[in-house]
Amino acid sequence: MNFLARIQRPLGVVALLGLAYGLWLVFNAPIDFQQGNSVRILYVHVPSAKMALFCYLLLTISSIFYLWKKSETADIIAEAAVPVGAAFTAVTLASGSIWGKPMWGTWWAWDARLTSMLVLLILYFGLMALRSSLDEPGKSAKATAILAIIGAVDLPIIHFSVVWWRTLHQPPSFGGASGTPTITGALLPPLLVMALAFICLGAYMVVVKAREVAARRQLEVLDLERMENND
Amino acid sequence: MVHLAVTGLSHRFGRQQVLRGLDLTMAAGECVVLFGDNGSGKSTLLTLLSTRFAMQKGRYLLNGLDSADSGAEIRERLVFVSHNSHLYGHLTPVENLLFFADLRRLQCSDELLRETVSAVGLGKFADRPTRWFSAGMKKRLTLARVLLAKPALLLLDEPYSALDSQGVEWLNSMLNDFLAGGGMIVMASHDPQRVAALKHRPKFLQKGSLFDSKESANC
Amino acid sequence: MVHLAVTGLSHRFGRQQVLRGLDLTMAAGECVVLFGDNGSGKSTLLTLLSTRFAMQKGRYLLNGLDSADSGAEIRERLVFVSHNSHLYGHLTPVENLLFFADLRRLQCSDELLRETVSAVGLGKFADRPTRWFSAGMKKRLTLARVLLAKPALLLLDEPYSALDSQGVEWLNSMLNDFLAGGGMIVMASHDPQRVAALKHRPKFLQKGSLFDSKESANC
Amino acid sequence: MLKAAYRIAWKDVVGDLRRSSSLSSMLFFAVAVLVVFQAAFEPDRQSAVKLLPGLLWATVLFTSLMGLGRVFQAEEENGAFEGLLLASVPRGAVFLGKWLGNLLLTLLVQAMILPLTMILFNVDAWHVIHLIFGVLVLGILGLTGLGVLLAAMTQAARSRETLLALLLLPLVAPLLIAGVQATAGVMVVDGHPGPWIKLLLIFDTVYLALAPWGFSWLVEE
Amino acid sequence: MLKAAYRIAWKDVVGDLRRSSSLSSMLFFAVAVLVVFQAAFEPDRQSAVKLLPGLLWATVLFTSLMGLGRVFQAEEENGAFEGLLLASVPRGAVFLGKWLGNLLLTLLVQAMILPLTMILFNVDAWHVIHLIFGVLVLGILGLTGLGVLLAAMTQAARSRETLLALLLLPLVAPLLIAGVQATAGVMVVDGHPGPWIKLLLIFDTVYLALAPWGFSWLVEE
Ligand code: HEM
Ligand SMILES: Nc1ncnc2c1ncn2[C@@H]1O[C@H](COP(=O)(O)OP(=O)(O)OP(=O)(O)O)[C@@H](O)[C@H]1O
Ligand SMILES: Nc1ncnc2c1ncn2[C@@H]1O[C@H](COP(=O)(O)OP(=O)(O)OP(=O)(O)O)[C@@H](O)[C@H]1O
Ligand SMILES: [Mg+2]
Ligand SMILES: [Mg+2]
Repeated sequence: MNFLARIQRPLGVVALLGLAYGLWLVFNAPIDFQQGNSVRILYVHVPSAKMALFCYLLLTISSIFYLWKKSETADIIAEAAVPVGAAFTAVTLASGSIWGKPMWGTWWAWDARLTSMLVLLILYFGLMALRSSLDEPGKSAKATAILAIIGAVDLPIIHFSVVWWRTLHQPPSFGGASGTPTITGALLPPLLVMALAFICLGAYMVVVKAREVAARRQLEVLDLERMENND
Repeated sequence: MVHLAVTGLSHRFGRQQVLRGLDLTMAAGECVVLFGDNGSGKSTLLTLLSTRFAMQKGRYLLNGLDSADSGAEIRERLVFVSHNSHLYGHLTPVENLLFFADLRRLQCSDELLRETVSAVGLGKFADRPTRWFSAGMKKRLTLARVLLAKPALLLLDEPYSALDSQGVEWLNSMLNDFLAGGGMIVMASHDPQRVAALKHRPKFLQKGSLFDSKESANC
Repeated sequence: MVHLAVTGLSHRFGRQQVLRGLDLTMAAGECVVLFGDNGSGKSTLLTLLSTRFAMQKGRYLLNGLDSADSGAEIRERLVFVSHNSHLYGHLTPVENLLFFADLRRLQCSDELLRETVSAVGLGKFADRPTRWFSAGMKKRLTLARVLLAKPALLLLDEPYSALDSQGVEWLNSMLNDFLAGGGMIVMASHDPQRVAALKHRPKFLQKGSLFDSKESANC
Repeated sequence: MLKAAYRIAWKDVVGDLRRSSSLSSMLFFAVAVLVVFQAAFEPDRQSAVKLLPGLLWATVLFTSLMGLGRVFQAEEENGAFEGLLLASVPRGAVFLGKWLGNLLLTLLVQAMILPLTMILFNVDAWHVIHLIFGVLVLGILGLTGLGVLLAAMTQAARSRETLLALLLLPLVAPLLIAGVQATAGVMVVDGHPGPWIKLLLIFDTVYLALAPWGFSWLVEE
Repeated sequence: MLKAAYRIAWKDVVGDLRRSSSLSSMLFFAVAVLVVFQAAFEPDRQSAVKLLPGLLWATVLFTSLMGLGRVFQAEEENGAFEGLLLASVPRGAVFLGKWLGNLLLTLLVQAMILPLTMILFNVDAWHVIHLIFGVLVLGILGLTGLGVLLAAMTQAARSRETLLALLLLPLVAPLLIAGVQATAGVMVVDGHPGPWIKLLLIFDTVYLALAPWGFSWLVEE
């Protein structure tokens, strides 16, 4: 926790600077022929999609760690990763929808990637609901950890959906099997900067949330001790 | 003046006749303790006095109110502490008491509720869901209702079970105060020692009727 | 030879520390009775001894079996009569006992089951669903399991509650036989008078530890 | 009497909503149901319009039954149902409270499902959405009324369980059919929902008149 | 160990058949859904064939959800769940027993629903009915496995039924899709159900491998 306290501020600063620089790059990047201005959504959409998946990965790993080592820190990180992941998932869905309107002519289509991403959002909310509605101490952490691990089957589905099924959605741009880079060289630098900024932003959010969770738990202990001393 | 009068009360569950023409009269400030074997019908009798079931046979008057047509008024004047705690596991003690008070249309401030919770020794746990309370803690909370409602008649089904020795002392002093204030108590118990601290009239329930002593019951 | 040994047992629910480094050793044929205030952790201790929860801290050996790796073997050697009756309301007493026996892989003939049901005074009710049983009848049926399973360790949480005086006598003689046969008992109770009929070692649970007498507990 | 009914409903609904993320979990429950329907039927635009009434009513039925399964769940734990009946309010008030709670929850879920269905299935019926919702409300009134009574039956009685299904089905089927037809009638320009809505109203009146009476009779043992 | 599992399943199934509580409510619900859809679509023969797989799977899913809400109902009454965990069998056996009981009930309901649907919707697929049922069984295996685990998880939760649905529906969505597609593939002459059945098998294996493990973790407090 001490470590988290120390890195919180630097992370925030770097995220802010990165976002500012990234956005500056984005608005100075060349406009795509076919896509026009809407291509700029890419720079939000892709990094937030990656972060949504990454947060779930973090959640899965810390859940396994919690069940295995009974480490409370792992549980705190797991609890913190959920709302952050949900936020990024929501941003991905929203930016994708906004982008979809000019590109595909519809806000929403039921293709494999979109559906599996929606499922991810439901999962995130399910995890939050489960944790808050089990009031037996200890049980909620364990139950959410188990559920998170089972829910991880959705990750490969999201990631490989564009390969496994014929979808509306773009196939992977980096090192795709087809080998045709859909992202041109000029688009790459702002994307990389934005990606780095989003990573810092995500880390910052998780750290803030984790410290809040830890503080809340600490407070409960103090509360109990105070009441015990009052006897 | 007679305040509670039961005459010719019979009750059966399916084919099993549990109470057979039972009579009981009580005056204000009196305490009747029901003794009897397991399954003899003590809880059934208390439940009938609470008007939870409609009576199958017989007549029951409380303070002049007839259960046949004023069930709701009778219920308003009594508190029944049964084997079941009637607590909602997901609510805290304060919320449970508030719900109880609302159902009885009592006006209770939050402070009063908290004081009551503290009075039964649960101050520390006032804001935790009751599902995980220990048996005695639940019992204490159930008894706290009596403090709120100030009823005319108190029906207690084995109130001492699960209470620790301080709890028993507290309960007995509370009940003595209650009796002194003119309240009536009908209690079922298996524990003559603990009841001894109360001025009471023992009654023995056997074969569906009440007897004044164990001897007369056995013959 | 020491048959039961608990060392350094701690347990907390969420942030509430209930047991703090508690020790207990027992030999065959011994009976330990736990006294303590409501909410002091008696039931929690019994539940831990039943291996229903995994232990958070400490070590627990029964007949040389370590709870850390032989939970199922330990469970096979004990019967836990808790606050809850564990009965299925839609099954009859005989069916309930049969289910219990099957879970423990005991071979019980229908006759044996019926005899056991009669032995606890429920012969008349052997084929009625238990949901509508009285509190004492449920308790008797719960205790009937002990007769079937013949365990090495008996964990009893307030076994006397709801039993009538004959029931208490029956239970005490059954427990005395059990101890004479080399069984061990850990019991939680609020009732020193009733336990008096048993040769036992009292223990007082306070602030998460066990004390030999009430005095030492208070200081 | 109303105070007590309100209290019971409050405990079931507000008590539920205030704590935790109940509201958002209901919303996402609704979304999940739609994902399932999408996966099952894969409707295109045209068939979606035809499917809509059926989907809506199937979810009404499902959510209200699901709610009904737990109407008395909170009361089961420590014999709290007995506690309710010991209240000095008439038994009708207890019924009213339980019914209101269930009604509110079902309506809430339905209010989320309806627009979501229209968005996700691309059905353009926004100009009649209030009518559709109105029809749903009409159906839900009767359905939950009857449902709470039957839930109480299964809770209080010994083996009336079978009775539940046997009774509820023939009673509810006509209501559901009327609801589906009325919804379909409302959605198209030249529909004639009138008679079906009348039928819905008749069912509502009958069920809501009978249910409290049946409830009091039932628990009076 | 198997004996104990069998006993637990036996108690649930026989006890249930005797009281016929969840069986009848599941059946009731399924039939009501069929009535709703029949009223909504009044499908002609052709569209009925197209609808059938989705309809079957939607009813499978929702009826089993209704059943799952009650898996541990019998155990709630007197803390009997604790009693199960005190048995000297491994916790996996407890899970197995509960799962088997639920599986049997769901299969029973489904075995009644399938011919009923085909009659109601006038679908002539009697010659492949065994194949359709086989596909349903495959899906139900994984569905109930995961479902029983989630039911155990949400047992003590507030608004349990919504939560259960909220958690289960997204997780089984892929299974549902595979099931619908496989059923459709089985029903037509030149269908290719192969890959979808493989997918079903994969999900069955994953869920049935994870569920007992998760259950043991969960109750090992
Ligand atoms: C609501 C709609 C949408 C959702 C839920 C969505 C979801 C996602 C997800 C989850 C990823 C990351 C995949 C991974 O890393 O495995 C992604 C990447 C991407 N999306 Fe979308 N998307 C949506 C709409 C769109 C639209 C309309 C476009 C453009 C026409 C688009 C273009 C891209 C591109 C170019 C990538 C990067 C490809 C890659 O690296 O794999 N998306 N999207
Ligand atoms: N709701 C019911 N339906 C059917 N039978 C019942 C019901 N309630 C009680 N009984 C039966 O009535 C008899 C008396 O039960 P009751 O609970 O009144 O006994 P009790 O005197 O309170 O016993 P205990 O001392 O064990 O609490 C029992 O045989 C019981 O099985
Ligand atoms: N499963 C649980 N989850 C959370 N807290 C619990 C749980 N079980 C018990 N507790 C808490 O632990 C404390 C000890 O409870 P326990 O039931 O062991 O007390 P006890 O000594 O048996 O009391 P009693 O004499 O009233 O039966 C109580 O404060 C209770 O609220
Ligand atoms: Mg009794
Ligand atoms: Mg206890």
